[in-house]
Parts: sequence; C-alpha cells; structure tokens
Amino acid sequence: MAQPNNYGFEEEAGMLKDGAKRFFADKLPVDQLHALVAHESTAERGPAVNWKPELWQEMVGLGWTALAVPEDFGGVGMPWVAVVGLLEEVGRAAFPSPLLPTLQVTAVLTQLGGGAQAALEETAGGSAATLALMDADGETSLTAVSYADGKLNGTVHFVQDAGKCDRLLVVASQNGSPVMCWVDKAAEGVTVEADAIVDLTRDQARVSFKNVVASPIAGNAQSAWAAAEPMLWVLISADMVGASEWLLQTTVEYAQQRKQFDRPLGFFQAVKHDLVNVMVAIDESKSLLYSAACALDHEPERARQLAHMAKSSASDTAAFASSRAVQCHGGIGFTWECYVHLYFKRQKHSQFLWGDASAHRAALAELLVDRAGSDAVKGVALNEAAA
Amino acid sequence: MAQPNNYGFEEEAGMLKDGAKRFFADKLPVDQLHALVAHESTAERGPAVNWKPELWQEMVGLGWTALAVPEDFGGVGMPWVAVVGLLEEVGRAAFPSPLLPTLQVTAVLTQLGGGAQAALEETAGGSAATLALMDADGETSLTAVSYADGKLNGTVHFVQDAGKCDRLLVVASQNGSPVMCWVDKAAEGVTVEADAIVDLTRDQARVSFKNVVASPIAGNAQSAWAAAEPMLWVLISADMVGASEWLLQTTVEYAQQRKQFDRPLGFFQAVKHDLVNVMVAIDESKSLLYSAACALDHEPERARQLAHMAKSSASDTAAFASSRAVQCHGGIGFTWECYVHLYFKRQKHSQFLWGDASAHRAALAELLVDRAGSDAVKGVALNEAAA
Amino acid sequence: MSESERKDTPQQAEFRAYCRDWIARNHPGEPPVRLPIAAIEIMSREQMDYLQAWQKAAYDAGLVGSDYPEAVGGGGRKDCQRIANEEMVAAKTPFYPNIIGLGMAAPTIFYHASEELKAQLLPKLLSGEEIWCQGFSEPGAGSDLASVQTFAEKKGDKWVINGHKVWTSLAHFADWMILLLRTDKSHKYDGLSYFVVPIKAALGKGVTVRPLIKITGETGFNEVLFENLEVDDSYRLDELGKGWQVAMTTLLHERGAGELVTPRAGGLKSKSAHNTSAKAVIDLARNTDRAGKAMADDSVTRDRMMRLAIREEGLKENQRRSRVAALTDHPMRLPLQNKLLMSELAQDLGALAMEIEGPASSLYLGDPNAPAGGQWPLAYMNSYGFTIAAGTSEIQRNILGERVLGLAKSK
Amino acid sequence: MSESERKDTPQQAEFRAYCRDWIARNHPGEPPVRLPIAAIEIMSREQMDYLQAWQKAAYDAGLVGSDYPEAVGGGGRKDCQRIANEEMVAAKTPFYPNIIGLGMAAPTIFYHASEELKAQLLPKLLSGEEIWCQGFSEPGAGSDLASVQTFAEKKGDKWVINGHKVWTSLAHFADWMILLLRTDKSHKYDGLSYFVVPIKAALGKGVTVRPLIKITGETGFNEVLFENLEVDDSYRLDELGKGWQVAMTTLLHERGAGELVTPRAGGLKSKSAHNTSAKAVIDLARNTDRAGKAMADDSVTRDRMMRLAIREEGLKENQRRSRVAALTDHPMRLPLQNKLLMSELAQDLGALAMEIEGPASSLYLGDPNAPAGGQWPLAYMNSYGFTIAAGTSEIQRNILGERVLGLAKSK
Repeated sequence: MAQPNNYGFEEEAGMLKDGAKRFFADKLPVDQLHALVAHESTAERGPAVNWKPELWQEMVGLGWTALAVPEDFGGVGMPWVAVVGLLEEVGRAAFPSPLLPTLQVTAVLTQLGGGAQAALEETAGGSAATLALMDADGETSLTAVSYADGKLNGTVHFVQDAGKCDRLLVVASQNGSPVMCWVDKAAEGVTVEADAIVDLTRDQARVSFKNVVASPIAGNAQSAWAAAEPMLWVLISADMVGASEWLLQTTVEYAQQRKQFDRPLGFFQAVKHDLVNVMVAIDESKSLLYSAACALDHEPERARQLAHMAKSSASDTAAFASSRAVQCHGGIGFTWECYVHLYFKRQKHSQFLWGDASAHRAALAELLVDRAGSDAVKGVALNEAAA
Repeated sequence: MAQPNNYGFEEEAGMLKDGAKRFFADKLPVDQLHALVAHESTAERGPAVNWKPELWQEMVGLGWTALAVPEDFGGVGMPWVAVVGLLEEVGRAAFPSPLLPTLQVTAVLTQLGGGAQAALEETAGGSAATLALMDADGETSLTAVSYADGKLNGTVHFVQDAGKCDRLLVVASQNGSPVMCWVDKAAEGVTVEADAIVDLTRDQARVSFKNVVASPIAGNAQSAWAAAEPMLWVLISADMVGASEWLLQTTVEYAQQRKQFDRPLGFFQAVKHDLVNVMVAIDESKSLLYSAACALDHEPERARQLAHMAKSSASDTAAFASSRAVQCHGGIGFTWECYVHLYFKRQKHSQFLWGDASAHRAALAELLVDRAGSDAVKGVALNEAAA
Repeated sequence: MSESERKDTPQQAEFRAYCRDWIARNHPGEPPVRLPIAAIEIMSREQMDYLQAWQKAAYDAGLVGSDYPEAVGGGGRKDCQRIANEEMVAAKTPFYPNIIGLGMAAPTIFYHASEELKAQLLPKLLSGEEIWCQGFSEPGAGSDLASVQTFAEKKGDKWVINGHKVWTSLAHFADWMILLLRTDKSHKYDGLSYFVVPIKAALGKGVTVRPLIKITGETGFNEVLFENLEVDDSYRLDELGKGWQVAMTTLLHERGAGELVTPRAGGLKSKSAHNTSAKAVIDLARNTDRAGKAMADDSVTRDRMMRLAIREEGLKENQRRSRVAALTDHPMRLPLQNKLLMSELAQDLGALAMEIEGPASSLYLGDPNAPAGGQWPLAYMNSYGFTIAAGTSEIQRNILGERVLGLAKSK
Repeated sequence: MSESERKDTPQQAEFRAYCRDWIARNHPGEPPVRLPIAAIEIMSREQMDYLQAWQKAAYDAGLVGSDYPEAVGGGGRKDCQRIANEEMVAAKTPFYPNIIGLGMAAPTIFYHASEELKAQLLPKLLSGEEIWCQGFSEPGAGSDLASVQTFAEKKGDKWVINGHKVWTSLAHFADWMILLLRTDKSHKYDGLSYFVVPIKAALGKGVTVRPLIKITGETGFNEVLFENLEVDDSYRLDELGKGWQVAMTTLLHERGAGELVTPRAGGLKSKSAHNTSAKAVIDLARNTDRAGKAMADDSVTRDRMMRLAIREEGLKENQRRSRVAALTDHPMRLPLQNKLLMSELAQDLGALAMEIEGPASSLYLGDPNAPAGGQWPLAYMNSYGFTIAAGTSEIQRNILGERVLGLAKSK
C-alpha cells in the first residue's frame, strides 16, 4: 500500500485540528493554564493533580475519546493523521487532561478486537483511562504485574495522568504471556500513589495491585500490543511536536520584541540561527509524524519504522526546542513567572516516555541495518537535488 | 607520581618549540609548501612523494630524531612535553617529512630496551623509519605479518611516509606472540606499493614481505608495544593540534579581512561563534595533549587514560577545525588555490590513524566505567565554580 | 500505484502513462561514457554530447518543458512536469545536462523577458541544444551578492561590460549566460540590471573562461572575465535597475521554491555514479570490518547512521508536506529549508562514511584499493560546494530566520 | 605531594602546612543544617548563620583574604590565597557564604575605592560579617548591561536613586550592594557610575527586596526596587562616569580572569550536596538498569559519557595550562573560556543524567522514589542559570571572539 500525497489529511481533519486549537485557546489560554497548574511554586511541592474536569466533559462531548476507534466499534473512525492533528493542538496548549492516555488506551483496545467493545464504550462515554504496565525502569516489559487465578498482583510505574483517570488498562503476564485487563481504579486492592513530578501539566503515579479480581479481555494481547505500539509513539510525538511549535513561536515573538544593544534579539545570528535550527528540527519531526500516522492509515508495513523515526525525532526536538526557548529568553526564561517552564517540563517528561530517542534509533537499526533489505531506506538523491 | 604544575615544560622545551616554528616558517612557508606538494592538481593524480630531503638532513642534524630517546641509549632525552611541542609545530607547518613516524619508531624501540640500541643509533644518524603493522582495516592487530623460520611474510597497510623512510619497524606475529624486526626497506623480498591518497603532505604505502630474512629485536615486544602506544597517540595528536591552530588563525585572519555586507565576516556571529567553538575545541585538545605527555614523563599510571582522551579530542578537533575553515572561507575555501585544503586533507588523514575518536572513547570507557574505581575521573566541582 | 499517482487528475494520469511508455521504449540503458554524479560535474565534450542528445530526445517527446506554453517551445500542459520527472527518476534515466538553463534561466526568462526573447531563447534552452551558465558571484560578492561590481556602461544601444565572475558551472560548454550586472554605481540594490548574454560567440572576443580547480582536484567551475564585451540592450530582462528583483526569481527557483517545476531526470544510478544516501552508508558499514567486527554491528555507528537516516527521511517527507497547505503554516517554510538540509546531510553522510572506512578513507580516486573507488572522500569534500554555493548555510539560516520567522535582518 | 605543592615557594610551603594543620583541627565535619550546593542557593537564616561563622573562623585564621594587605584587613601575604583554597577544597570544607563579596565586590573595592572606604568595608567583607550582593542587571539590561536605567540624581552631597535591579543573589541577606547606576542619560557607557550601598539599613526605606522564583521552584534570586534612596557621594567608586570601567573589574573577577584570586573553600561534599560531574553520571549509569542491562554497559551511553568526561578533564587542564605562559598565546584565551565551558558542561551532564534515568527523571525533589532524590532534573534546570547569568553563553562567545580572536564587534 502507498501513502496518499496529502497524507490523507482531508478537510475534516483540518476542521478538527482548527477547532481544537480554538477550543484550547478559548478555554484555557496560557495565563490561565499557569494560574491553574503553577500557582504553587515550591520545588518540593509534592504530588498534584491540577486540571479542569468540566473541560474534559466537553471534550468527551465533542467525541474526541472515540476518534481513533473505528465505526465498527462504535467510534468516530477518524484517520490517524486527524487524531495526530488533534494531539498536536493538545501539546501546543500544554493542556492538562487524560486525552493522550485515553487515546492510547483506545488504540490498544481497538487492536484487541471485539472483546474490548465494552471498554471502548466506556471510554467513548467519558471514562478516562490510562495504560498500566511500565516497570520501575520505565520499560514496557511484562515483569511488573502478574495475572494468576483470576487476580492481578504487582506494581506498575509512571502511570500517566492516573489522577485524572477512572480506568486502567493493565497489561500483565500470565505464565509469561501477556493478558490485558480492564480495571476500575477504585477497585478493591488497587492502590494509587501519586508521584511528585517536575511536569506541572500532567500527573503520574505508581499503582499497586493486590489480589485485584479481573478477567482478561478476549483477544490476542501479544499482537494487539505490537500493532498498537506505533500508535502510542505517534500520539505522544504529536504532543511534543505541538509543544515544540509553541516554544518556537513564543521565543520568536520574544526575539522580535526584546531589544538589547538597540537591536531586537533576533538580529543576532546566535539567536536567529538557534531558532532556525529549532524550526528545522520541528519540521523534521512533524513531517515524520504525519508520515508515520499516514502509514498507520495506509501503509501498515512501514508504520513501525516510521513511528520509530517520529518518536526519536520528536524526543530530540522536544529537548532542543525547550533548551533553546529558555536560553533565548535569557534571565526571564529562567523564572517561574515566564510560561516557558510549563512547556519545558512537559517536554522533558514526554521525551523519555514510551522509549527515548536512542532506544527508538536502536530499534530502527534492527529494521534498517539488520534486515536483509536495507531497501527499506528510500534514499533521496542528494547530489542531484543539491547540485 | 604527580604532574608538575607547568607540565614540566621548561625553558629548553620552549626554545625547541620556538626554534622549530622559525625553522618551518623559514624553510618551507605555506606558499612554498603548496608549490611543492600541490603543483599537480588532478583528482586522480596517483601516488606522490613530495618533500625536501635536504631539510630532513638539517632536522636530523638538529638532533630531532633522537629527542625522545633517553640519554642512556645515546639520545637527547627530552621530556615528552618537549617532543610534543616540536610536533605541534610540524603540524602547524603541515610539514612533509618522516619525523612523526621516525619518532613513533624511536618510542617503540626505546621501550624494547637495550636490544634496540643499534636501530636507535641508525635513526639518530638520520635513517628515517616507520611502523609497519596495520592490517587492511587499519587496526594494529598482529594478523598482518607472520614471522617464522627467520622470515617475515605478509602485507601491512597504511604505512606512513613509507616513501620517505629507509627502515621499517615491523611488528609481526610469531606463533601468536608479537616480535619486532628492524628491516631495511631495500631488503630482498620487501615490496612497497605507494597509495594514491587524499593527503598531499604525506605519503603512504602498503608493504609486502615475502620471505624477508630478519631477526627479532631482543626485548619484550608485548609490553614495549603497550607502553609505546600512548606515545604514538600523543605524537599524532600534537600534529593535529598544531594543524588545527593554523586553520584557526588563518580563518580568523580571513574573517578579519574579508568584507560582506560592508562588515568583516567576523562581525557575524555565525562566523564568530563558529571560530570561538574551534578555539575552544583546540584548547581542550591542547590541554589534554600536554597533560598526557606530562603523564608519560611523570605519571605513567595515568598516561594511557590521558592519551586516549588526547587522541579522541584531537581527532574530533581536527575534523571540526578543518570543516569550519573551509566553510568560513566560503567559495575561495573550496578551491585548490587556497592553502586551507592542504591542512584539511592532512587532518582528515590523521583523524583516523592510530584509532579514531570513537575507538579511543570506547577504550577509555573500559578504564573509567568498567574498572572498580571510577575515582580515576577527577571531577571538577562544577556548581561551585560556575555559581 | 506509486505514492504520487493516486492523486493524478485524468490529464495527469494519461500523461503519466504516456511518459512511462515513452521512457520504456527510449531509455538509453547503461551509458557508453562514464557519467559524473551531477550535471555541474560534466568534464568532457563526449559526456556533454551524449547528455545533450538525451535531453533533446526527451524534449522532443514532450517530457521537458511540459508546463511551458507552446508559444515558447513548451508542452502547453498544466502541472505535468512533475509527472514526467517522477517517471524519469523512477526509471533511473540519465540526467539533463542543461541544469542551469532549466532550473534558473528558464523561469527567469519566462517571468521577466519580452515575448520575442522568450520565443528566441526558450525552445533551444528546453531542448538542451543551447547550454546555459550563470554569472552572479564575484570574488568580492559571495554571500553579499548585491555587491557585484561587474559593470555595464551604456554606449548608444549597447552596453559595454567589464568585470569578473566566478563559480560559473558549465561556462566552458555554455552558449548563453544569465548575468547580473551593475549599471549604476550609486545604488547598491537598485543599481543592478539583469542580462542574457551569448557568451560562446564572444569567447576570445571580450570573454575569457578559465577553469577553477576545486579542493577535490576536479574542475567543473570556472571564472569568466569580461573585457569590453558589447551586449545589445535587447538582451536586458525587465527594467533597468530591476536586476535584483529578477535575480530573486532565479534564486527562488534555484532553491526549489519557485512556481515552475524544474524538469528533472537524473535518477540514473549507473555503476559509475556515486550515491550519497543513508542506505549507501549502511551498506558501507555492512561491508567494512574493524577488528574483525562489521561496523554495522557497532552500536555507536548504528546510532549515528540512524540519526542520518531519520534526517534523510524527514527531508523527503518535508518535500511531500510542503505541498499540503493544511499542514504548513508558511508557504516558504519548508521549501526554503531544502537546500540547507540536503547539503548538510550530504556533508554529514560523507563524514560518517569516512569514519566507517577509517584509515582506508585516505585512499583516493586513483588508488586501486580505495573502498568505493575513493568516492566517499570525494563526496565529503564536494559537500562543501553544496554548503557554500548558491547561498552558504549561514545565508540560508538568515533567510529562514528573516523571511519565515520574521526576525530582524542580520545585516 | 599534591599536584600543586611541588612548585611551592618556601613561604607558600610553610603557609600550606599551616593551613592544613588549621583545617585538620577546625574542620566542622558534617554540618548540622542541610546545606545547598552553592552559596547563591542559601535559603534560610540558619544556613547563613552557620556559614558566616565558618567564614569568620577561616578569616580569623588568615585563610580568607590572605593576599590582601593587612591595612585593609587582609593577611598581607603574596600568592597564598590559592594555597589556602587548595587545602580547603582538598579537605572538603563547607563553602564561604559571602561569595559575591569575595569574588566581585572585594577586588572591585580594592582597585577602585579610596583608602578610607577600603579600610571601612574590606575587613567585614572578608570576615563574612557583612554579606554583599550585586546590583547590575535590570529587566531591560541583561546581555546589554550598559543599558542600565536605574538612575541616580545628584542632590547636594547625596544621590537619589530610583530604579529596578534583578537577579540579585543573596539580596535578602545582604548588608551591602555593589550598584551600577546611570548618572547621565546622554551617554550610554560614560553615563554610568559605580556605588557601594548599605542596603540592609535602607530596607523598607527606599529599598524593597522581593524574591524571584526560578523555574526549579526555588528562590535564591531577588529583585530589588529603589525608590528615592539617598546615598552619600562618598560611596562612589572611582570617578563619576567611570562606572563601566569599574564594572569591568567586577566582571573580570567574576569570570575568574582577574588578578586577585578569590578565596574559595566549598569542596564540601556532604550527603545533602549534589555533585554535577562525569564521575557522578558514570556512577548513575552503573546503578541504573534498562531492560535488565546496566546503562553503563550501553555502548551509546558510554560514548556520550566519555565525551563529557573528556570535556571535563580538558576544562580542568585548561585551568592548569592557563598558568603556563609558554603554552598559551593570549593571556585571556583560557580564563575567558572557563565560565562558558563549565556552564555548558554542567548542562550537558544534567541532560545526559536525565536520559540515563529515563522516565524516572520525571520524579522531583518531593518524591521519595526519585533517583538521587530528584537532584538531576534540579541540576539540569539550574544549569540554565549558569548559561544565562553573568553573561550568557552567547555573550561569552562574543567576548572570546572579540577580545581573544580580534574579530569585529557584533553589536
């Protein structure tokens, strides 16, 4: 299968993206966001869950939690490129909500097939959900939780936005094979310990299961997980790309307005070229993001490869855009009152979730270097075009 | 043992260095160098050995080939920091001569001990010599030449300045253990095939041995080689540091003189900061170089570690200084008539000889990461000093 | 179906089928002469003759200049040049030799010349019968192009030209030159005018072409000296003093950011041509051992190769995304990055390839044992031509910062 | 023998023995309060009291201000402060709290104040009894320091000060401030004058100190507002209009490039202090697993750690080489690199440490499960203070390019 020239990003996707951009700008502009999540400014502030549940209900009402679910399962069935467009806007707004984890959960559930129907209906109906499987190293191994005798036992780490979610999709090991269980956060035996994290726009927890009664969702968990992984990577990459673009635009505006030595900062090539390099990095990440999302829609055989590229690129870009935003803002960028830190912290959080840049490059190398046909790399004829 | 504060770089070393700088500037300034080595300007020019044998005789007369040989062996017995100072000037002049390989050979011979006396006398007397041991991958393995029944057989690659040398110090394998043989290049069974190389200021060859009669030099070749290796790295690092400094100074002068947009190039931060970054890289390499050389003189237990650092840093700096010199010179830097290419090519040659930057970092990691005491890394208290 | 064709209009689909068929029947196969990697590297008359014949054949078949009006020798089609290019590239045909003509002179003439001049010049330009070169840079006018000093003095209906141009690729083969001249010394930008000049006819009579040797040892560029060369005023494009604006049209198309799609073939990957790509570096690493281990198995090398493979894929996807308005916020944001990214990627690929080769990267073209025939050190050195010519990387970043991000001008 | 002592003069050797003995007998051991990583991070009165007592003890013993003349409260020795510092650092004592006073105010006062003022101010500065802060930066005057607008208007023998200073570390503890003021609005550089101001006495009466919160959530910096604060003309340093030159003395010493060696202790590595070093990153990698493998065994991580270890060692060796005239071509070439390299190395160490920690780097100070107590994300964020404050990295590169390489000024 081949990808359409326009990534399959049609008018409907554009309307979704533009609408989301307006929604976030209207409902929680950055000054209000700062007031919401950064009112407490101590370094040792402890865990916090700052968000607007009423906005979440509006988002559910707009159908956003069912976007990535095919119509067969009662979802909206938008293409991945459209979902990615929405998530870019979530990132641009650094919006605190359980949308990202919930969409990740629906991606996995959808891959499980019919057995997940009930769970998908709950998420479509507004139950926020999050994935529960990472071990203490942040790896998506199967060692964290075991499933035996109808019960879950173990502890998962780095559960994203657990404080905003009602349901957990637990990936557990049953005799070494994965099973997935749909668990109510309030169920007997579930303990949620909130983390004190750097990121002010998200929350995170470690969740322990002690003899939690659960039954696996029917379906092939192994293959569902493998198929869903590129979706998880693409979703968080979209958040990072959107946040990076905010950092770029905000820093560009500062460089236009702020004067030193009787010149706008942007006059100085040290600043100008830094910002151009950030733009270039963002564009690489964004192009790879839409290419990977489009592959999920149209070219599944290349989705994994392109999603590795997208997440690796987006992670590096997130770190770079954050770093340059603080540096180019100078002194004010180093203060709590400047909004840049909200994005800086969100980006440093996203950067390492679901595999960092190096990990994705290592996995990519297995596809491009170790596989017989390195023809997977479609080269650009550099000499010709640059000549 | 501890290192003296001034690296043990005493007045005598300074005089040697200054004298060498004048010698090269007088005898072969860069325009004459260019006329000597770059008169033929085709891409497929084939092998060439362009140098001034009469200047080599003067250098021998100045005692430079015996500098690194202890007085016990009839040498001059200068400290390594002084030898390194001389080699910096060789690099700064991009001087075509067999001095570097000859000094490398004397380093190895000296480590062999008394058995090498005769060979050392020959080099002191003006016989230029070079190491013959690299395999086709450029590694200093022992697989290239075998020694059995009093005869050498095999082929060594990347023999430096073979066209200017009279003697070869062959490191061969005798039943899997190293032996070193002192071989006349003109001996029966020795075939020298000159390489066509990019570097215009050196020559290189592959040398084959077919039943070449030779007898191993007495001494422990294994331990001699191990002790000499940091010396080989330090010597070529010095050449790279000197050449990098020439590239920096030449490019700085161009950036001072050349005007675009009614400003000297150096006004533009893209150029200014690039050149500052080159300076910073050179200074790191130079500081590590003298520290490593000083360790050879005073703190042998740290010599290997510091020489890994010096060669890794010098290789990266050589590549970076070369790259920025061409780029900052713009169009003229891309031409044959601009002298920059002589240094660019010498640096790209040196960069990969005797282990590239990555290889030295990998070896360094074995010392700093794998050894029980990572106390080998003497940290700087960053926070304190930068606060 | 290829990536592109699913969006073809009926007219495009029909034209694509026609192109594919024509190429299948007329592909010249492995060329009889060793071809260089790009048109600007053409060295011999033999190479040029072969490639001119190929361009003429493609032109006659309607695959070159497809989008130009018939009145100026074009194919009179709409948005079809891209189709022909895609089919040519896919079929790995040889490239067109008249690269300066097609990519820079033709769109400039099309937008700025009189109808008579268009009709006179464009047909033989598109057919490749007349080769073009570009006279912009001077020894004192590199990044600061507007400071050109080559001067044209008005004498009656003629202009008398004196000065010195450099970096003129293909000048030794060229029939015509696009030439940026100073016609007024009192105004920097408004003192420039733009001409087309029949230089071959003037060789030895007011025009001297001398080869410039690159750091690689290759020729390919030239310097061109003008001594009292007389040029008719009818060869001026657009108004007097509008040379800078005309030159902007040229540069926009040179950067691949212009309206008109440049005819392109050049997918040829013959045995003799070298391919600077991540795939080529990966293949090199597979075939290079160090200490008994393939470099492709070295984790650090793998990481670095993947970094470049990702940049390469991103660049390719940038090119695609630049045509999707809904996914770009500024129409020039992606096109203006293209040259910068390509040239720096080529440089980094070359540098990494040399590291993979290690000491063997010292072996050059003339050496029988050189890996890949010495093409990697050659490609690495040539990459500086890309990062310097046609606006250095520094100038590209200025342009992006100023035109796309709206930052204050740095000069 | 340590690296340094082999070159001691007899006087230095004797002083070193004295210092070593004194420290051995007076080392305070593990402090009773949790100390921050640097003086500018001092938060509580308790920390300050403890550290002031420590500085006073060291001063009384002659280990602080050793090279200052006795007439201004110094030790009257020659080239001995370095000896005391080395012994203090080697013995891992606590640091001195009056860091702005010792590193910036003292040398400035010494070179630019009247003898009376020196005698008045320096003893209690060196002893740490009076804490100093610095009033240079303003909201509109960051990199462009000479554009300060805080204005002093002459009224009789007094100056009346109005304005707004930012980034004043320790202002909430400070007795005195060094203050760069505008006394003439018609000249940028020559309109500046330099004062010492007793700010503690004026708190609430013309001076307001407000904490600035850093991105880390910590305080430490302040902003200081002046409203009709009256200062006596006798507190002016050097001539009217020479403030810029006086400030250069301050900045030179701040960058560690001044004549006078700053008294320094601060080798303390208590349990509570965090050490940003390659060794600390290597140790972290040894103790961090990913997918069942120690990060210290990951080749890519090893390569990156070694890059930083090499930079760190190079930086240390730069500091040594800067004192060997035969191996430096410009006396400021190495000293002026120090701040740039240290701050960027700290940033890169922090970034790499966070990558090694992976998702666990999200856990911050208040989290019981945070690796290293959350100190790595804290250190990484704080590193931007280093690359921005006291001349951004961009300004440092300008200074190096202009003063050392002699390139044209960029502004």
